[in-house]
Amino acid sequence: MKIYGQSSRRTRRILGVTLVSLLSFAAACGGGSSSDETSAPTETEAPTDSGAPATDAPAEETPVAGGTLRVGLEADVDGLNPTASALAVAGLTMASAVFDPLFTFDVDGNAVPYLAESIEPSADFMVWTMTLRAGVVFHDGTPLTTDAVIKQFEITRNDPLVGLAVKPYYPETDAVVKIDDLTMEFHPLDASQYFPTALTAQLGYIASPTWLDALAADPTLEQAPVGTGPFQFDSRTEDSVTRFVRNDNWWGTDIIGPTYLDAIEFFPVPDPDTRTEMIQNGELDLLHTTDTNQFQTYRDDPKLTTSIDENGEEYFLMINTAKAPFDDIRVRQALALATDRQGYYDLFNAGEGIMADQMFTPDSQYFNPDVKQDGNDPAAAAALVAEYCGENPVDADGKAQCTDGKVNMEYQWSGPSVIATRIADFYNENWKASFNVTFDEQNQQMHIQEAALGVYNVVGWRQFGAENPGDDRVWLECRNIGGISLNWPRYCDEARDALIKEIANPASPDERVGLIQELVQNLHDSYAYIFMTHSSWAIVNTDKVQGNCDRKSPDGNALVCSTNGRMYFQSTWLSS
Amino acid sequence: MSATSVTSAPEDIIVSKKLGFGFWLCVTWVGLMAFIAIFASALPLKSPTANFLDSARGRPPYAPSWSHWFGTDKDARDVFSRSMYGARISLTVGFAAITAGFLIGGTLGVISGYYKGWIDRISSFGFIVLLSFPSLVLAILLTSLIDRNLLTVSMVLGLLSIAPVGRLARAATLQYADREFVLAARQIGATNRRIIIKEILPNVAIPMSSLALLGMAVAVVAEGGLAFLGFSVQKGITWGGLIQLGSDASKTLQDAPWIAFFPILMLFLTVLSLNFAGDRLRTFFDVKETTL
Amino acid sequence: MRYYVQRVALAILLLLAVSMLTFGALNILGDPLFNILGPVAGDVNNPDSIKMIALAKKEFSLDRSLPVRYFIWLSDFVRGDFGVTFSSTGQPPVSGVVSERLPRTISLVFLAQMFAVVVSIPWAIIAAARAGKISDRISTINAFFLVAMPNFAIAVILKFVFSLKLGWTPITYVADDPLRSRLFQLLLPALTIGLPVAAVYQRLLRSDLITTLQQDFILLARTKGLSKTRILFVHALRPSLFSFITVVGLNTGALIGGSIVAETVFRIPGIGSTLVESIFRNDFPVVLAIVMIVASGFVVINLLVDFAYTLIDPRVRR
Amino acid sequence: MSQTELVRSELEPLIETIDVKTHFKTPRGIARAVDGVSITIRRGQSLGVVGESGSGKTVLSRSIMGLLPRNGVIREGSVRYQGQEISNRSDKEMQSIWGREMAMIFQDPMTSLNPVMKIGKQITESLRKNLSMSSSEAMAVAERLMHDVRIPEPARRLNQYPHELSGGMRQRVMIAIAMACGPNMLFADEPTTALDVTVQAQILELLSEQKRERNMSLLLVTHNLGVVAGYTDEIAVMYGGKVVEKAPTKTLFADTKMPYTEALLRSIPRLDQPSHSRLSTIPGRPPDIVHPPRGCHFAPRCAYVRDLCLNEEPELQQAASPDHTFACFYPVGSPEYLERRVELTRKGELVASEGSN
Repeated sequence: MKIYGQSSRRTRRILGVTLVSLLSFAAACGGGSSSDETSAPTETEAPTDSGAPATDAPAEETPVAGGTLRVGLEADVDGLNPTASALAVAGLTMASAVFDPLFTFDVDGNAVPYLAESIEPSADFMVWTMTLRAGVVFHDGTPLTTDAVIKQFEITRNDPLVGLAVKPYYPETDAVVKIDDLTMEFHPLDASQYFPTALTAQLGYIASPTWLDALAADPTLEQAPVGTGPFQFDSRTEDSVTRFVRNDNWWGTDIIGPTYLDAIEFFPVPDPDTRTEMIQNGELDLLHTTDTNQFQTYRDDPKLTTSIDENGEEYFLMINTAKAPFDDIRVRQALALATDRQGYYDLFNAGEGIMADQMFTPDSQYFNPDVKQDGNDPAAAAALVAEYCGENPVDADGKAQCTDGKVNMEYQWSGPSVIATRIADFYNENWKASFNVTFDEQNQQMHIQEAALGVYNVVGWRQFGAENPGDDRVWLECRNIGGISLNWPRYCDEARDALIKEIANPASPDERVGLIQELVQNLHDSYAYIFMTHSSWAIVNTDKVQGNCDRKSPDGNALVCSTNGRMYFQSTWLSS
Repeated sequence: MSATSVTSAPEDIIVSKKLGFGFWLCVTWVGLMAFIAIFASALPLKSPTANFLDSARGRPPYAPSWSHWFGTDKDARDVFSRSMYGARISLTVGFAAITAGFLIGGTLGVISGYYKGWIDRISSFGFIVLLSFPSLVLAILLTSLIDRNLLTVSMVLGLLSIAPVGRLARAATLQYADREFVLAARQIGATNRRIIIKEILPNVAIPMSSLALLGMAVAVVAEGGLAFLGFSVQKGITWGGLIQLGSDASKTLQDAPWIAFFPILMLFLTVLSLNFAGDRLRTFFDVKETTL
Repeated sequence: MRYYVQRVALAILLLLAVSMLTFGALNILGDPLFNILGPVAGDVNNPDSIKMIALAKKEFSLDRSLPVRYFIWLSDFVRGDFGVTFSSTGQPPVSGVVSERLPRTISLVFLAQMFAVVVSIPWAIIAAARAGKISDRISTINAFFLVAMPNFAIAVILKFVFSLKLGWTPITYVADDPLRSRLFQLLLPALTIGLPVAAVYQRLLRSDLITTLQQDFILLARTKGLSKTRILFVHALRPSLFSFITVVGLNTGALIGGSIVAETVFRIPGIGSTLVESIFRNDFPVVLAIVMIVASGFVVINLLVDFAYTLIDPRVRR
Repeated sequence: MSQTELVRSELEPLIETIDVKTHFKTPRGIARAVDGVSITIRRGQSLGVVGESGSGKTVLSRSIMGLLPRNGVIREGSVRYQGQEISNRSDKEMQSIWGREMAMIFQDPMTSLNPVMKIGKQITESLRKNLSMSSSEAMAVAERLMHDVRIPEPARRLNQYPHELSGGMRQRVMIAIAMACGPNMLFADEPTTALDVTVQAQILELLSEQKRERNMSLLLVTHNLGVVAGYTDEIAVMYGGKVVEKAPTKTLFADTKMPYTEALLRSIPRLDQPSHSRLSTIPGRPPDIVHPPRGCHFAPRCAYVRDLCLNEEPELQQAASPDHTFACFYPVGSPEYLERRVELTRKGELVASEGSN
């Protein structure tokens, strides 16, 4: 069945996400169409990277094959092309059914081989030798070979957008070198012990080379992905329904285990309320959401099982440090102080989740207890602004930055979105004492474009929350500042870059924790981010959905059942 | 047959040639709204934008209470004062729009009705072109392309009212253009400008003015519609916007209906009053039913 | 005959003007490039980006002058090719989007129009027959209230009462449900936009009927000893329908406008909601196509109304 | 039927009204359109009701037929048809009388025919309703009727719409409609006013001829004494909602009693005058029926007025000749009348008023 939400917006907006997903974790940035960006984790019980088990399937129950799983997603994607499409959480979820990643996370958060059989670093971690699994074929019969992987890598690297997250980390030539049909070498520019995590998401989802060639001729084929996954493409109507059916000669069947579902149908339903109503009406079996307003509803419904994956992204205000007036740290600080973080939490988190002081939740090993996000102090803010405006500063074009003692600024968000507008109003209320706030509601594409091109003052953003904190580097390093920046705030700090290099390659694990906590401090001191809340993903399913946490890697490691809202289906089955 | 003209429609027996109590009631309501719209900030109203959060007790109850007569919305803002302030944009836009419509459309209509010929043909065609867009579609189209502030939104709605107003003015003018007194004026060599101002306008003005209120009602509704779809004045509090905020999520509408319903009530009463008063005026000056 | 030709010619002229206006406005005021390229469009110092921009401009013929583009678009449009949506892949084709969603809007508007007409005519007749009696006054007041109730307000109220409180109607539109349940899902939306219009029709028809009922020929009909019903339906109704029909035609516009609201509130993926989305996505080809289709529909309907005149009023037959 | 019966039915009144009052509620107050009128019409007899506009003649005819709207109207007095009281009957009950017993012809054939209905249907529908004919029968009858009222090529006309016919034609069609069910009583309300002079005569001819053939009674309402002169047995002159003089046609012309009637007689239009010239030659305006003057309603305009006229209202009184009644204190030929006439002639006023016609 096709279900429609109002204004099902394409996720092309999610440039950030594209790149993010390349680096193995998903983040929806820039104010989505639903209230998703306002959420935060709620469960305060012990953290599990794997999220709570989705079902407590009674032991005696044995998996049965068959059935169609109906999944509600927060959005649709432009296409399912790992080399070019913007795969946000929704996209990655669909992709995880048709594609297999080279590596994937086990329950301890380590990247373990999946489509790859093994990987070996050189002593200095500068060369990684990867061996592919033998005898794997794509849905179109093409065999999986080194060439396929290299072809995809090169196409991806040359993509104007997706490539942005790849280019800076590899040499122009010989980034990936073929040894034989199943063996190849990666030559990253930086040493990293954690290199394989880069191959757990979009960059790791290997598509059929035959299909990639065809794509070049006919971009519409993006809609019909061809991978090696446990499910293969059946049909797709954009913004309405995408249907995959079981791939009966999946390579993993003997090694990992059978795939039970006959088919999966993905329904993009941007409106969280509608998604809720649908699963309650039995129109869906499974959904994901970050709308904390819904959490209680789910808990109250006996027919539903909810697992909260609270290792989500952080929601924060992001400041463009390259552009007056926020090139002055006092102004950034003032903005932070003027912001009523408590009020925000009270209003927009429906009593769920926790406020964020930094990119880690208190129960994370990397949490830095000394770092507190300043805020809720209008007086201090006023003082700083007075000081700044006292110098009546002007920007490059000689435009005055203050008007009658207040700093002129623009708050940008992507609309139309009721919740985003409410948030904008709220901030305006916070800031208007010290700032003349202009509202700049942009449609999603424009919003991302302006962020990427650095033509903004302040935006609401969702990011971070990497499985492996080292992978957040793409947002932070100087090298990612350019025409289009992934270092959105355009904040360059050599010391920070050095720190990141070390984190990627620490002498000992404990030292690593210390370094990361140092990074957290550095982030705070830059005042490029005002942390608001930790968002968290709820994965909700009806009681007939079973076994989605019984995934195993070829080597038998137990795997996570969800990653920041991204779901997997290989081991899922439906009880009758 | 004068005798039978006495056996007039039962209608006339009901509608006596008085404006009546209802009319004045409606006028009072509109007046009150206008007053609030103008002096809102001077009145002892809570701030419509403030979030009434209490670090100790959190947010105030959603439901109407002594401190918040119409309850509070999702963002702990006072629905009552917001509904009051909502009158501002809604009425201003409504008024500005219809005024603009009357100035431009009225002038065009009178001129084309008086001079006829090519001026008439062109402007009439212009009117039809404007009328061949469903008005809301045109309004959305235009507002989406501009930077939406009080002025621009009013102008867009004003533009929409040009065609209907213009047509009326033209029709009304045509009735008088060839009347004896006009011809007489021409005979004694009065300039066209003089004739239009001295002879035509006074006659056209009366029936037109009686339609102003109806027109304003239409404009207010249109603004509401735009705001409801998110195409009205940015950063502004308007009834349409409040209604949308209260009804956007089914959950809100179900749990806190007043957030949407109080603004609806205000809007409804205002439009009703404008319509009723306008209708009375129309019958009073007995102007024909129109598709304004 | 000449009359028909003239009217059709005028209609075509109108649509040309409308299309020029829309096309011009959209192309002058908006920049489609970044819908196609995303940030790259703004990355004007990077040679690669510049190359891509040039390419995209060529592909979507954005490098041509406005008039040229207009004629390209027009010639495609009349051939039923509404261009492609501005996206990196240029997919899906607009005609696809439209042909998928237009039927829903049409059925919605049609339902609403049917409802309005079917309700208003008997309502008006009864009211006119009892003109001045209490029942008539009450119904007049009701009509007045309905007219004063903006359709988005009605939508909210209906949704609150029937979907949320009573739970009679679903709040989601399920596109491949069986027709019956789909019609059922269109019920509230149709009411939303149909109710106020019905009231407008009733008020108009009622007053026209009352005027007609004072005509001599009605008196004559009475002297023939015809029954009241026959007089109302056979003698009074038809001559009273002229302005009614015009207004029905004109209000199709209102209904289309209303369908935008209704589709948004009740989450129906018709062209109304698509128009709003596309506007926010700056997806001009879609916007343009929808506006043109809507305007054409509107113009054609009013054309038909003019012709319908000639059918019911022998005096204006040409 | 036997000779005696025939005679009896000839004598027994077909229509009899006793002190009929019809008052309208208006924003200005109560309008006494008809204020106590008693008339009788026998079978086959024709009565002309004459008066200026606003004299209440039209309302009278409609009151008798019971066509006036229910609400906002006060009706008093009794109307008898063939001895039965019909004034208190509901529209529904009247439906059985309308069409087959009574019919009416209206002033303006332009507005009195349904513009969007074919002639044929307009004639046949009453036939089918009242005489329950099949449509084909009805059509045949309709064609004959059209022929009777002298409409050329009736068959074709039946399929035409009113706007395709001339004024005279339409009036004939209306007569045909009225005749359709062979009513006993025909009300003709200014049947010729809207037509031009040449046609007027034809229509009146047609009417009286139909009356004779069908032994109908006719009530002919007009403002023009000239019209009724040739076609009615009896004439009732109405003024301000009252009958002020009533007499057999010849008597009325020969021995006019009421100065008002006299004035009317003077103002009979000549063929050379436009048919619709109203009674402009009687100075002053018709009385205000909402606030009528005290005394004789005509007094303010009467050349022979005296104090008495201004204070008391004259009752209808019997004139010398039988069934001739009039309401005047100083009727034509009375000494006061003559005395005043002499004065006026001396002043030359009368000449002026006479000279005008």
